[in-house]
Amino acid sequence: MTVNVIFFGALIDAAGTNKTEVKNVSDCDSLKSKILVDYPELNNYKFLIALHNQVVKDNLKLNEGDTVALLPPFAGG
Amino acid sequence: MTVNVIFFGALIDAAGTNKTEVKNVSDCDSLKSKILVDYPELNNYKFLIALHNQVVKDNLKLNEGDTVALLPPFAGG
Amino acid sequence: MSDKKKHKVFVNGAISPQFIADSIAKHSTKTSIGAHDIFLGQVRNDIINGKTVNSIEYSAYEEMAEEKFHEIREAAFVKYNLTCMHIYHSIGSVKAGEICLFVFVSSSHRKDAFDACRDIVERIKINVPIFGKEIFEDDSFVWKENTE
Amino acid sequence: MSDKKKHKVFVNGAISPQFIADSIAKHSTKTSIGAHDIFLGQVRNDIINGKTVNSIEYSAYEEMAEEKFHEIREAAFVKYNLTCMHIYHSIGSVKAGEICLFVFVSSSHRKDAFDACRDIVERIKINVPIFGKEIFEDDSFVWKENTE
Repeated sequence: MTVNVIFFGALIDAAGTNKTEVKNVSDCDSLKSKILVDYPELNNYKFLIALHNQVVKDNLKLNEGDTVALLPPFAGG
Repeated sequence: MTVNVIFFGALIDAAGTNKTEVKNVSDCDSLKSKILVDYPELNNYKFLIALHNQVVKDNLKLNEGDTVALLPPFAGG
Repeated sequence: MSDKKKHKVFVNGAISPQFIADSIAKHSTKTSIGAHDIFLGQVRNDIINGKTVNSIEYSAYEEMAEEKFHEIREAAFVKYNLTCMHIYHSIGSVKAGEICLFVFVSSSHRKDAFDACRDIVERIKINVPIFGKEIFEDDSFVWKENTE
Repeated sequence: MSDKKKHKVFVNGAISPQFIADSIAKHSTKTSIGAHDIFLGQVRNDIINGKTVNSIEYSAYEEMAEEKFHEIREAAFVKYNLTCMHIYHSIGSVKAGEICLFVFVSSSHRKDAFDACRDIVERIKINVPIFGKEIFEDDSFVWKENTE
């Protein structure tokens, strides 16, 4: 199973890319752990995870083709 | 002693003039009584009295040449 | 009395959107500003006893009104952390749909602008001797009274 | 999804005073409006570690941001008695002194406009995934974070 991951703002600088694919993760917590291994610099950043345009608080299950966004602190306004 | 009285808004319509002079009144209460005798239509209107650009709440003494304003309800904004 | 006293509040007739745009544009050089709150009062075509308001004819005890505006202004600068503030109010005829009040408050952070703008508008409604004749389509009228 | 969804929030670069004037002018035909509250966010030339901010480069997760703006908009129409509401936010570069956020709320009476405008601005700050790179005179930068 493949999940798309997209980065924004400071996280693009930290990850060195604005997107990646992650395989063999079934939920948000395991995705997050894998991302932090693949992009260790992200350990120094605050971020939220969003799925289907909503911030994820619980450990939601992920499905094939889902896009997960990693969002640094907001600065709108 | 003469005091100037000025009317505004609806009170001009009610009094039929925008100003008058009142003689022989020494304080705001006696001025008000005299005005209501001279312009009985004003008994049907709500108004405040202002002296030196401030609304008068107490029965202030009046001096020669003072101008007292009769102010109907405000509608600014 | 401070220079601020000289700021003229009353404008003849409606306040135009262009006047508002020009006021906003003038603030681009004040780069410590982070937040503007602008309140605009617009004349409503209220229906009163079956008749529709076409316009409001504003009059004022101008000398006292200018002093009250000045007091409101000074009190706001004491109470809130503001960069600048402008108040304009129409005198004379303003048609329904046109703007009769323009309160423009600027500060570094939004809280001051929001708090001050609202406070100023409330004080104007309560304390400034401005009178309004609501004129109907058939030229009859009633005298407006602030209640909201 | 309602037609309101189609309202485009993001504008490229700064929001001009003329754009704001044109928005205000369009409301003169809505004669049940008595009060407008307009919030403008302006880019400050903050000094951070001795360096002065020249501009902010805004980016966003646009798809999610548009959905969040839509949610904020719908919630405000449910909660307050509003005639209309418009939200515009810059994307891309906005210089210090220029306007990056324009929230425009109109209602019959001032209470709804004031309450709604402030509520909307707070929700935008908290809920909309917009990111800002504060760029200094020497082209170095820091990432901005809403705190106020």
